[in-house]
Amino acid sequence: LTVAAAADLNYALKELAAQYQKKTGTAVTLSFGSSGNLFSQIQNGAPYDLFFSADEDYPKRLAAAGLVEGGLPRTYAVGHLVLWVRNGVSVGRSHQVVDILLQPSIKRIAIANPQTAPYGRAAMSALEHLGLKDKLASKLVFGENVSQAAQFAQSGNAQAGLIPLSLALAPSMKDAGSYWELPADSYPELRQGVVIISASKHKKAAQAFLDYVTSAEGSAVLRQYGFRVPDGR
Amino acid sequence: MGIVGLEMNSLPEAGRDGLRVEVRKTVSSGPESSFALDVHFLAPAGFTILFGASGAGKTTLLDCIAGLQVPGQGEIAIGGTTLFNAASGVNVLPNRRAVGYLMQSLALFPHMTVRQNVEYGLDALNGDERKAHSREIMESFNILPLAERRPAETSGGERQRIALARALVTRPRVLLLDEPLTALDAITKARIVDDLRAWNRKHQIPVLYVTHQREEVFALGENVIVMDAGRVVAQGSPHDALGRPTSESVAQLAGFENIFACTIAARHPDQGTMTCRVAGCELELEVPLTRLDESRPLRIGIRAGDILVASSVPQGLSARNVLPGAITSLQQHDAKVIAKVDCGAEFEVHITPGARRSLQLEPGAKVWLVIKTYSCQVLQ
Amino acid sequence: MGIVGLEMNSLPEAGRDGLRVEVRKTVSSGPESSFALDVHFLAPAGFTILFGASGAGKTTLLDCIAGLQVPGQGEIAIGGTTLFNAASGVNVLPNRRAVGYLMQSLALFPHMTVRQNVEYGLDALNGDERKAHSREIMESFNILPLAERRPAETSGGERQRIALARALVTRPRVLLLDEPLTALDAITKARIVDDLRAWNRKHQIPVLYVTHQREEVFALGENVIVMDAGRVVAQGSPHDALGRPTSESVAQLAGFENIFACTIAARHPDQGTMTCRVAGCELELEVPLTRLDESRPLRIGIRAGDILVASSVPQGLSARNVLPGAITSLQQHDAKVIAKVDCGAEFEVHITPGARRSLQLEPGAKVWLVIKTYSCQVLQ
Amino acid sequence: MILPALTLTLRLAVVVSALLLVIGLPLAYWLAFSRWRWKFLCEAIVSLPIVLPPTVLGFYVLVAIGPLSPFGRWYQALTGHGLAFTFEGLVVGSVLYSLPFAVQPMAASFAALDRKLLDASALLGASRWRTFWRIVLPLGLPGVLTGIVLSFAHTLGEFGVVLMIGGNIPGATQTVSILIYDQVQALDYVTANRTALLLLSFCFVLLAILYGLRRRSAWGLWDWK
Amino acid sequence: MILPALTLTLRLAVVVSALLLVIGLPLAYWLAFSRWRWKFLCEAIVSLPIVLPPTVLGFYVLVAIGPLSPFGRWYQALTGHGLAFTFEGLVVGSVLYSLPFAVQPMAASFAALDRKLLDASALLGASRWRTFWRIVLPLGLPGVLTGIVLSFAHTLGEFGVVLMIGGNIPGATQTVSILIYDQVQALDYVTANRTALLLLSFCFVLLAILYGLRRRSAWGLWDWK
Ligand SMILES: Nc1ncnc2c1ncn2[C@@H]1O[C@H](COP(=O)(O)OP(=O)(O)OP(=O)(O)O)[C@@H](O)[C@H]1O
Ligand SMILES: Nc1ncnc2c1ncn2[C@@H]1O[C@H](COP(=O)(O)OP(=O)(O)OP(=O)(O)O)[C@@H](O)[C@H]1O
Ligand SMILES: [Mg+2]
Ligand SMILES: [Mg+2]
Repeated sequence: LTVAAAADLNYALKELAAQYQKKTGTAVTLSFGSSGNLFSQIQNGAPYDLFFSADEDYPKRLAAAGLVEGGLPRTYAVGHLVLWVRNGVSVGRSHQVVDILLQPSIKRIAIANPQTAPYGRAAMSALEHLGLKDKLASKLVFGENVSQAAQFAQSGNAQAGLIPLSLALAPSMKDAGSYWELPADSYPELRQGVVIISASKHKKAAQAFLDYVTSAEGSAVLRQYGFRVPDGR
Repeated sequence: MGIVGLEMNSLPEAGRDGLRVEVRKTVSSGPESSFALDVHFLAPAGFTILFGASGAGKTTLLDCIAGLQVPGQGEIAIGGTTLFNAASGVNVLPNRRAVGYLMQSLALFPHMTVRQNVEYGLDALNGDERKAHSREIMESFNILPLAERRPAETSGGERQRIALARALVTRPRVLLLDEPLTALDAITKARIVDDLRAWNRKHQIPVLYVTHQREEVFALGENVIVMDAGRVVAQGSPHDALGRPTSESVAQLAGFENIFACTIAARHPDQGTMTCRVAGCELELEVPLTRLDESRPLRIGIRAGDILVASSVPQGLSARNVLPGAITSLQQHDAKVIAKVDCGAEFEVHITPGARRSLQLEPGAKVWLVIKTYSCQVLQ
Repeated sequence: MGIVGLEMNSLPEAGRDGLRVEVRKTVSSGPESSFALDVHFLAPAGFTILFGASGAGKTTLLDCIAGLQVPGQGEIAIGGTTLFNAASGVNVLPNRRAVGYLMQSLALFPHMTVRQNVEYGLDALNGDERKAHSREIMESFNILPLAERRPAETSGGERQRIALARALVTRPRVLLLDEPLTALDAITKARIVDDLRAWNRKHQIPVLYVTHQREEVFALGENVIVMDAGRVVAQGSPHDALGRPTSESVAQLAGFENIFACTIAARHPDQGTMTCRVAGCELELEVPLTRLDESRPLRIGIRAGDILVASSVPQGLSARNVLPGAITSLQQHDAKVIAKVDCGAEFEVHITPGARRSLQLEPGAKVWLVIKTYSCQVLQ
Repeated sequence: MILPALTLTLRLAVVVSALLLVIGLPLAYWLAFSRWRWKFLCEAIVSLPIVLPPTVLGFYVLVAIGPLSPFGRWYQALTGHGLAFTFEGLVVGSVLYSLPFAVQPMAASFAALDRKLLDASALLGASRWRTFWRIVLPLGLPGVLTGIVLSFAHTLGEFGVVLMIGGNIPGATQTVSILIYDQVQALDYVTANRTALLLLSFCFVLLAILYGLRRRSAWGLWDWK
Repeated sequence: MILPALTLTLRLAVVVSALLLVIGLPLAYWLAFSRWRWKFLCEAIVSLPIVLPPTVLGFYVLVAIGPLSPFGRWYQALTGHGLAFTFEGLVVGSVLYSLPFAVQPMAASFAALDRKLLDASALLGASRWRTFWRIVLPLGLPGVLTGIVLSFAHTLGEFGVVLMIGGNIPGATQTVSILIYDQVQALDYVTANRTALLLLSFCFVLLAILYGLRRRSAWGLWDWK
């Protein structure tokens, strides 16, 4: 079973795959990449069975192109956006996200590229919602994806980063700084969709793994790695 | 001793026909400097010496025959095989011409050993035969001890012998040798000249041999082509081409130490001679009769070695020219004394040290120069 | 005409002292082939000819003097300046040695024009002076018409003259010329030899001049060093070094056409001669007396040109050696007749065509060879 | 995880270098010796692959060999499977992308050869083919070696093209460079450092042996200078 | 959007090529002519930057120039701002990554020169410096040109290092290659194709002019062969 997954699922899916294999004996091969690349590859016949995207857009487009099994993508998780600041950078006393972002010690803020990455778009709309877009525009640097944005912050070259909670919980990030969740109403919900590829030869197995991920057991793991599980289920 | 290794019965028999060359070509580098080659000759099997001043076009000619440069016009053929024909567009590739060429720049392969260089042209043979042949020729040219060295580890003369061995060991239909022996001492040179003659007797192919040295011309030459400024100015046996030169450039190349501008003063058809006056002085010379126009200036060439010196007026001699003069300088070079004698015009005369001693010649001494009529060459 | 362009007052005066060389060096390529150089000499200002067979080590020696190869031991100095000393570790870089070196391989810069090549060593001068100097020397060497060409567009002899001009135009303290005139015709060579002599008179620096050709030795040499197998085997004036050779290799180089292995039969101290028996036949020769041990074999060298031929028994001559024999062959080379005469041992004799005619010499004719005692050289 | 990636990477680099040798040598020879007047346009074209960002080049290659293109369909019909996401696909992409690094140094060193030596070879009866093997190649070896080292190392390190065409499938198309990239992306620096160090030391040893051998002229091809 | 990216890219490529010329020539000279016994280790090291994936190399450079490293702190203290996300930072990363492409062809062509010519130059009194400028450089020009073309083109196309160090700031650190990459990522193929075509044609014209000039030997440096 070959699973294509967005980079922010790295830790969560690895754990899920391990548990699943222990439980059922089915080996799951994980192939991580940016959702955009994975999308292009699936369009051009990549041999994936499942595609865990970081948004709902790419799966929808695949569905529109008739490349997926069943009509619409399933939402398996919802992402959180957090403000991550490196240890040692002065954040002031207020601990309000807006105040921290306006601290003079914060000269660079890393976000993912809003043109291509869902978390980048979310970060931009959050900044706009908080009324900081114009003030901070000149401080923004853009990573190719959320990982790179996290690296900018983690290496100290950017003092702050707007990154997914899932990355802020990664071991190397957890120890190096602290994070503050952004208000959930400041950006559109980051629903992450999953589809089964119609060209797959293992559709049953794919469905089984998908069911496992969305089961209560799977959801617990996802929650543990910083995702919310969508409402209504 | 010869080069026995060259009888390769396994290779096809080399052609026994002559080389026919008719080449017109202009090389130029920029509008103001260009050189035109325009030659036409036939070289039979055997040595043909290409003799000519530096820059006369000898290398350019050989390059054309080898196919490294393409003539503008003309034809080149060995026996019945056309190598090049401008009119019909034939231009055989160099590697199919079966031409052995020792280039002036040698062009040894720097990354191969001497043996590998020599054996390069022998890949049609099997390993043992190749070894045997290359060994024999290297022995003959005294380069066997260097066999496992690279060209950079040999001396200039050794390199020349390696290149010569490399060119000879294949079985060419024509051999082109561009100044092959310049970097060799007299003994080595004499031995290799002997080898070349033996080789030539055996193979009977046309060999074009470029040299600047008179000795090599006479040692090897059956046939000489004298070139000047891109043209053939004389051709024939060494004696004909160099001994009776009819143009001044050949005369200089052939070593006429005395050349005088003259005008014809009188003709004596009955005696087969004419009297010429040397320009700029009162001197008159009796020279062989020619058909030249009276009014045209001509040049007379006399070899320094053909002039006799006498310390008193010579009596009862058949020679017509007896010129009184005074010795201006004497220089001994090797076993030869070079005397300059002023008889109105200055003559260079070569005599032996013995003659100098017995005649007690000293600068300032009064002498008579005796010049046979037939020692005076009329140059056009 | 000479090379007037070379008096550059703007450059420091070149040293007028001699070159002292003491070099030991071994070059090898692999265990079984190596060459050892071991020379020691002093070259005063003026021409010193390096004469020696191909592979004698001449180029290696010049490379050491120029600093391109590093000797194992020894010292090299010009006047008071040490260029190299193995003991004290001095090793001046080539570009600080002020050595002009015409390499055997020429090493012209292929990407520069002839003018740029010649001017390369003149960057201390300003543009106009540089132009003037290079122009003058190029004119003198007859390469001015080629000034704007690249070396690949010139002939072999032209390239040699370009390299010579390039080496001469700087103001070196020592000049090293490795076979500079090999690719030139006789006339061009004579003119350049004249120029070199004029240049030398003006500059008075040591010039080491490598050549294989006897004529050049006698034309230029004040001092000759004869090398063989990496060692100096003779040194002195051309006449001393080549005319009275004391080793067989020099004798061969110097052109002793007749060399015989002999044993001493009798000594005549009163007459200053001794009688030697030629090995393998009954022939006896009177030669100058030496201190050599009776029992040791020795070699006698006789120049072919020093032997007289008589067609009847010569009478009343001072010469002690009169050997009857028969002509086995006659060959005319140029103005020289080479006769082989069998007198028990075979002698090579050179005579003039005139002598041949007047004596009516033909193969088979009975003749007497007349050899002066002092024409016989005893070689160790 | 690292072992299959390493073997895959090595296999890829070796195959790509070998192919580049096969394609690059004749191309370089042609570029060096042809007298065609429009040759300079070809020289320019040969350099173009590296002008594009690797992922973009990879994307175009992906489209060109994917099932949407005629070539992709033809290949699929022929072999029963697509070229993308297979080892062969990686090879195609890498060869294309590393071509300039291989061809250009080779062509430069061929063009610098002394033509007289080629003439001499021809005059001794050697065909172009023989002249190439015995003269051009050995004497141009420094450039050929440079081209091979550059393209080998570049294939080891490049991941943009490979990621796009191969799709990061462990064991099938995941090379070491993608693995390191993945690990860095996952912010797993400890593992990434270890893998990077491994790759670097491996290459260093390989190159040091190569250059060391060349220096010791164990090939006998190097010491004529 | 494309115009500032294009000018930035060109500026970067020109600056990087120029710097590589300055750094690469002496390094190549040393690699070609030094007789140091451990030289071969340096030769191996010079090739190493391209063995790492560009983003990973970029990440290490990012860490090295960031405030956590002594160098980063020193630079910050000196200039008042960090090296990351600036043009200078891009230059540092690109120079490092393109170094092998510049140095290796240069070194190969220097090493192939006829030593006799260098000797002749020294004997005419020329210093090493003068010999380098008048003999080594003109005769090694094919290799130098190859090195410069490769590193120039590679700097145009490379985006991994640049993206990592530069942070994709439009007008400041967003190069054309990042722009194309972004457009492909955004699935905006029409724009991406247009931009890629623009970059390709631009480079093609540039290279064609360069090679055409060389062929016509307008420099007078090429036609001695
Ligand atoms: N590209 C060129 N442009 C102009 N002239 C040239 C070119 N190449 C050669 N020449 C001239 O052609 C003439 C003939 O050259 P070639 O090499 O055939 O002479 P050569 O007889 O072999 O002389 P040498 O005895 O010096 O070797 C020379 O004067 C040379 O300068
Ligand atoms: N690397 C080497 N290994 C072994 N022998 C060498 C090496 N280099 C040169 N030799 C030998 O050293 C000897 C002297 O060479 P050198 O070039 O000094 O001779 P030369 O006197 O200049 O001869 P020529 O007149 O032929 O130029 C030659 O016999 C040559 O073969
Ligand atoms: Mg010539
Ligand atoms: Mg020599």
